[in-house]
Amino acid sequence: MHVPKIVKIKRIIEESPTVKTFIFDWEVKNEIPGQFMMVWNLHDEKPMSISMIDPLKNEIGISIKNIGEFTGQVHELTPGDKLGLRGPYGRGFHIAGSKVLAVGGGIGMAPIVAFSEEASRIGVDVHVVSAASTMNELLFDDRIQRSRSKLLTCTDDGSHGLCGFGTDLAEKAMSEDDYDMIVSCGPEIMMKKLFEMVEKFKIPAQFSLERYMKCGMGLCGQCCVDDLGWRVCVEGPVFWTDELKMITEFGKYKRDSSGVKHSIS
Amino acid sequence: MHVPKIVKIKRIIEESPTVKTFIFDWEVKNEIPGQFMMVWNLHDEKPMSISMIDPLKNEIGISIKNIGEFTGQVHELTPGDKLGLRGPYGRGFHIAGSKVLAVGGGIGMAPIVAFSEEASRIGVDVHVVSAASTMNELLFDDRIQRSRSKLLTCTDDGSHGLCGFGTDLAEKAMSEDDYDMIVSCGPEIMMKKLFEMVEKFKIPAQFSLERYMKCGMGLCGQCCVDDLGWRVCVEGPVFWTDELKMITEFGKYKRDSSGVKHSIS
Amino acid sequence: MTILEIKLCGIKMRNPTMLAAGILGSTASSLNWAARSGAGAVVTKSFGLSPNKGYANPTTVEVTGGVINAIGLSNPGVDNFKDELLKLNKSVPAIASLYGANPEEFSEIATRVEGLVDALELNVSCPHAIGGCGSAIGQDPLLTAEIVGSVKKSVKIPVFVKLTPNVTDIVEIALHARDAGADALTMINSLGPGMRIDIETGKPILKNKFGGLSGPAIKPVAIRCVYDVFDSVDIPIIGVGGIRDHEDVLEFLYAGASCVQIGTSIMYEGMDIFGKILNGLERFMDEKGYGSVDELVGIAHK
Amino acid sequence: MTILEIKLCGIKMRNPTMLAAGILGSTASSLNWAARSGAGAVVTKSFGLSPNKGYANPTTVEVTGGVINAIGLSNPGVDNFKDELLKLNKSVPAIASLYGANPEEFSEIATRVEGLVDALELNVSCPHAIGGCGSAIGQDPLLTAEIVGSVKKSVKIPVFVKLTPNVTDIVEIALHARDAGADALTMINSLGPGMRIDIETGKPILKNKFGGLSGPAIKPVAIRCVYDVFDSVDIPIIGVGGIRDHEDVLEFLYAGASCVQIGTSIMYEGMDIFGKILNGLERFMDEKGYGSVDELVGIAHK
Ligand SMILES: Cc1cc2nc3c(=O)[nH]c(=O)nc-3n(C[C@H](O)[C@H](O)[C@H](O)COP(=O)(O)OP(=O)(O)OC[C@H]3O[C@@H](n4cnc5c(N)ncnc54)[C@H](O)[C@@H]3O)c2cc1C
Ligand SMILES: Cc1cc2nc3c(=O)[nH]c(=O)nc-3n(C[C@H](O)[C@H](O)[C@H](O)COP(=O)(O)OP(=O)(O)OC[C@H]3O[C@@H](n4cnc5c(N)ncnc54)[C@H](O)[C@@H]3O)c2cc1C
Ligand SMILES: Cc1cc2nc3c(=O)[nH]c(=O)nc-3n(C[C@H](O)[C@H](O)[C@H](O)COP(=O)(O)O)c2cc1C
Ligand SMILES: Cc1cc2nc3c(=O)[nH]c(=O)nc-3n(C[C@H](O)[C@H](O)[C@H](O)COP(=O)(O)O)c2cc1C
Ligand code: FES
Ligand code: FES
Repeated sequence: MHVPKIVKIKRIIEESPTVKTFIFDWEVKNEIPGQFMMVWNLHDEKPMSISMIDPLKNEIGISIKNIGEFTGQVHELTPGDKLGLRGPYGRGFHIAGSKVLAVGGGIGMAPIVAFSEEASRIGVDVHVVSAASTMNELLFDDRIQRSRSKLLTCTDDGSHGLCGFGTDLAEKAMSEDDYDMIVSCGPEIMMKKLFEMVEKFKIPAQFSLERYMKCGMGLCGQCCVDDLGWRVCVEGPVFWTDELKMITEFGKYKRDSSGVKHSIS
Repeated sequence: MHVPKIVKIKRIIEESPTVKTFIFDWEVKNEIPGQFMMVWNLHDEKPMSISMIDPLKNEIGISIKNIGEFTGQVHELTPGDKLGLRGPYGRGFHIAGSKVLAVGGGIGMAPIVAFSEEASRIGVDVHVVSAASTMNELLFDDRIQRSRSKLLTCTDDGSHGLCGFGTDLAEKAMSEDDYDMIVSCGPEIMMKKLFEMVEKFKIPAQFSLERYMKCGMGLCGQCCVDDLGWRVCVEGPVFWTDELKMITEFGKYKRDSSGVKHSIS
Repeated sequence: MTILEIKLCGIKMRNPTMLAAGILGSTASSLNWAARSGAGAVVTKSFGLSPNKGYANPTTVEVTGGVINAIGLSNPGVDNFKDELLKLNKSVPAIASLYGANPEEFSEIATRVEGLVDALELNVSCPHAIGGCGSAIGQDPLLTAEIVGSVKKSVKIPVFVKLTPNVTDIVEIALHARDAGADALTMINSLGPGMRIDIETGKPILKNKFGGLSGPAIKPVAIRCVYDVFDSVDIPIIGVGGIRDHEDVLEFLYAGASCVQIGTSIMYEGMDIFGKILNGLERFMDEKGYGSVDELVGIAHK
Repeated sequence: MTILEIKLCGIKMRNPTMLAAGILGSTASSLNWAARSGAGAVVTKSFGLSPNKGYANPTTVEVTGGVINAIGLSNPGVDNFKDELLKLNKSVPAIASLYGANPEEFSEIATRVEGLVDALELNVSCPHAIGGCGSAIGQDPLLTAEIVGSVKKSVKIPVFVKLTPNVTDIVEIALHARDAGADALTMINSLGPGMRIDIETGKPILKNKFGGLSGPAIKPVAIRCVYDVFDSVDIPIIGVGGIRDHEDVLEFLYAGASCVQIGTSIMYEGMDIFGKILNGLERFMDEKGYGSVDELVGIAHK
């Protein structure tokens, strides 16, 4: 049933000045990195990627960047406070290949860290490119290192790791190493650049898209993308490059809650 | 779903001047002798016991005595005509014991023949008392004999078998033989007498009751019996003597379609 | 006294559940059975002045999330039904559901049974009644008021009025019933009406062609009706429509119902449904620290 | 020409199914996707004069047998929507669903899009529209007639009117729409409205508190509405409400619908639902020896 289940916040981890991870007790069935939850704070409901899946302790986590009204409200909550969760929704990352490059930018690291943990657990050699604007916005370093994935970091201001964008670091990695597959989540301009790169390197890749979501369950059409009309909430949010080639609006524009288009820049 | 399934009449067997058996293709799952179907002839819908269950050929049959408008209409149908069936409904006969006496009176033989076939098949030694008003109203002789049950017949007018009532013949059988259990279906006055008899002989017994039915699915309350309020369509139509002792109206009265009581005589 | 006990229009009930009208309520025996099974009160099948066979079969057919029925208010008439009322074991309050064609008929029946029951429920909302007896009344605010007024003048016991959701504005009808003196409102009677057509033959399955929709499928509408009326009418509401478990009961209480009735789900769960729901409700209240059902009523409006 | 082909108000459709308004109909891309998936025609999301964000989330929640939704008619406004209409691949007829607050608004929008679509569907029946745009109109026979009349005067393409079941008498509304010039009637918009309350917090889940009920749960009511209106109104009926398989489609045709729309069940079955239904329908007609869909229409009345 597509109905929010009320859960209590179990722990909150301050990941950075703007990002918090909220952990819940949750009976893990087949939650997959790249899938998302619809999160209801009793006022509004928004999509959030699953950033942590612990099938042993039966916990999941979501990591939220404070950028507006809703995310601001959620950031004010404390352990014991209630949220409504429904999901998991959408199609997550397909884990394939034995050496994988995972590229996350900003809060896009949320599904990427979950992916790197899950993939490492089953023996995949994961290299993670973690990109942020500045050092103390770099997310999940410790979890990535603990998962035995290789961590490559970069910051826009050079305060940590390579000075530059995630795409620069990813390009470096791709020229130095042979990857079977790439997965990525982050700002769409970053992913657009990465998309062109993987085309050049001829590496299969999956990208996680964000579009405005209302129902999350494939009904309202708010998240449909041109030209095929696919629903990001059901057919996505993760797409292979083959599919992305038919999503002509990728990297160009997205629609807001009334359906008006806004260009991506 | 409690929805009539339209089936075509496959064969019709004329059992007697007033009784016909209608056979249908039907995926037999766990239909049990003593259970009934709601039979819709596209005008009215009435309860009818399952009189034949063939799990190999996937067929079931119902046997209908022509006594009024509905039964008259169904008697006019020919093979290929459609009826709507829903069911099976109710609790059938529990097969128990190694030597069982099955007592049927008139059209009450319908579930009894199904019982004797089923019980014989699993190795129970079944003796059947088949009672009718007159010889050519005796039902299902051939099937009972084929099932290797022992057939005892009687008619009110003595035209075949013992001259007398089913209860007389049953009493004779009970005094001559040791039965582990009795099952019965027929006119309620017959069953009432048999009920008193088995009390005397201290033999466990099950009786199949008829009450006016509308929904057949336990909702409308039309078939509820005093004093416990049980629904004949769900808790019945088959009851053990223990249960019958609490059905105080048994043998006394029944209600019609408006709920008005009529005494049984 | 347990935490489930409530008082409805002065009537003490051991818990906030009732058997809904017309489900297994045609005999004292089945009403007593519901009481033995845990119901906090029982409502009879609706009865009228004279015996009524109702419609021919099929009178019920299942649909997604419930059933549609056109029983047609079959009942043995008030005089025969009085015999049943006399046999009620009185372990819980009994409510007589009445129907009629006009104010006089309603009052006549009400007077005849007043001494035998704890309250009356006026069924002005059956969506498949014969001869203008049912929702034809409940869809007309003035006629509803007239009938309620007439019955209120005739009897002293509390009078509940059962409303149909099949109107453009249920609040308007509720206000008229209240103004005419209704002591409580029961909401909702079956919805629609609806129809189911057989695919093979093209025939509407019910003999009456259409019938009222009941069961879990109608719960969202019932909840909304209760919620809306709670906001504008100050008499108790008895919630009914699609209840299958204790969470459904909570939803009705939160919306503003003081207590609830259970009907169609007995088809799925049997009479045990009352026991199961009461256990669930008591456990929930205990866990959350609620001391009485009243504390739950109307929470969704806060 | 296949046996599934029909003609509706002069518009040729390759089969009698349409995508219902508001389900995945906000972009040309998704409308084209429905067409590629088999839909015989597509209806857009309802749009109005100016961009509308609709209600905040939660805008949808599942219930037994369907969902309740209060999307609130979010749309980018007619001017932006014209860009979408221009991108329709035109492989199947396209129907623009419009809403407005008064006759002038309806006519204005209708005129602006007339050249881009094959027909209009007037949404006077949304149960959760802002500012009197939705069922507030469709519950008023005179206002409905006024709007239909006004649009009919403004455009030459066929005008369908989509009715709400949330009225005391849908036949009355249907007759008024017909008399005002409606070319066809679409029935039904979502029902109720309904509400779902969260058990843990006591809060209505939808931001707008209540929303329209859709999905299999409402099918019996939709079938009855189509059946009733077919008896009294002589223009084509487009049936909608709860269709999930080809048997449901047959039920609507038998009741009197000339064709059908499919909405909520896409949530259960995905876009493949059109292909599955068309296969089922064609197989059924073939087995029974039907030569055209028209032969199925209204069978339940015989
Ligand atoms: C599949 C998916 C996964 C996401 N995962 C995460 C995550 O793990 N962590 C995280 O912090 N954020 C995530 N987001 C983005 C998050 O949903 C928005 O940032 C958030 O809704 C902003 O809400 P706000 O009120 O704080 O800001 P607002 O000021 O309301 O919005 C800021 C921007 O967020 C986007 N947004 C707002 N509402 C929605 C909505 N209902 N659906 C989609 N986008 C919206 C719009 O682009 C908007 O311009 C995800 C989005 C999607 C679609
Ligand atoms: C559980 C059960 C199993 C039955 N099995 C058989 C069977 O195998 N074969 C058979 O021929 N008959 C069976 N009957 C009886 C059968 O249902 C009725 O005889 C039949 O409905 C009479 O219909 P009619 O229109 O022909 O006669 P009517 O003239 O309408 O009725 C004659 C009598 O049949 C009974 N009856 C009528 N309608 C119903 C009803 N809806 N429910 C119950 N009783 C009714 C009443 O006692 C009535 O007085 C069974 C009844 C029940 C309750
Ligand atoms: C078979 C059946 C018979 C009913 N008979 C009556 C009746 O006689 N009087 C009445 O007021 N309501 C009657 N109802 C309506 C119920 O009391 C109740 O209002 C409705 O079914 C919704 O509740 P539910 O979903 O729990 O069944 C009947 C409903 C059913 C299913
Ligand atoms: C999410 C959602 C949005 C809808 N939006 C509209 C709309 O914009 N205009 C309209 O006329 N109907 C709208 N409807 C109603 C549907 O078109 C349809 O009439 C109703 O849902 C019943 O059909 P169904 O059960 O197949 O969904 C919407 C329904 C849903 C579920
Ligand atoms: S958010 Fe509604 S279809 Fe994707
Ligand atoms: S026939 Fe309706 S309850 Fe038994």
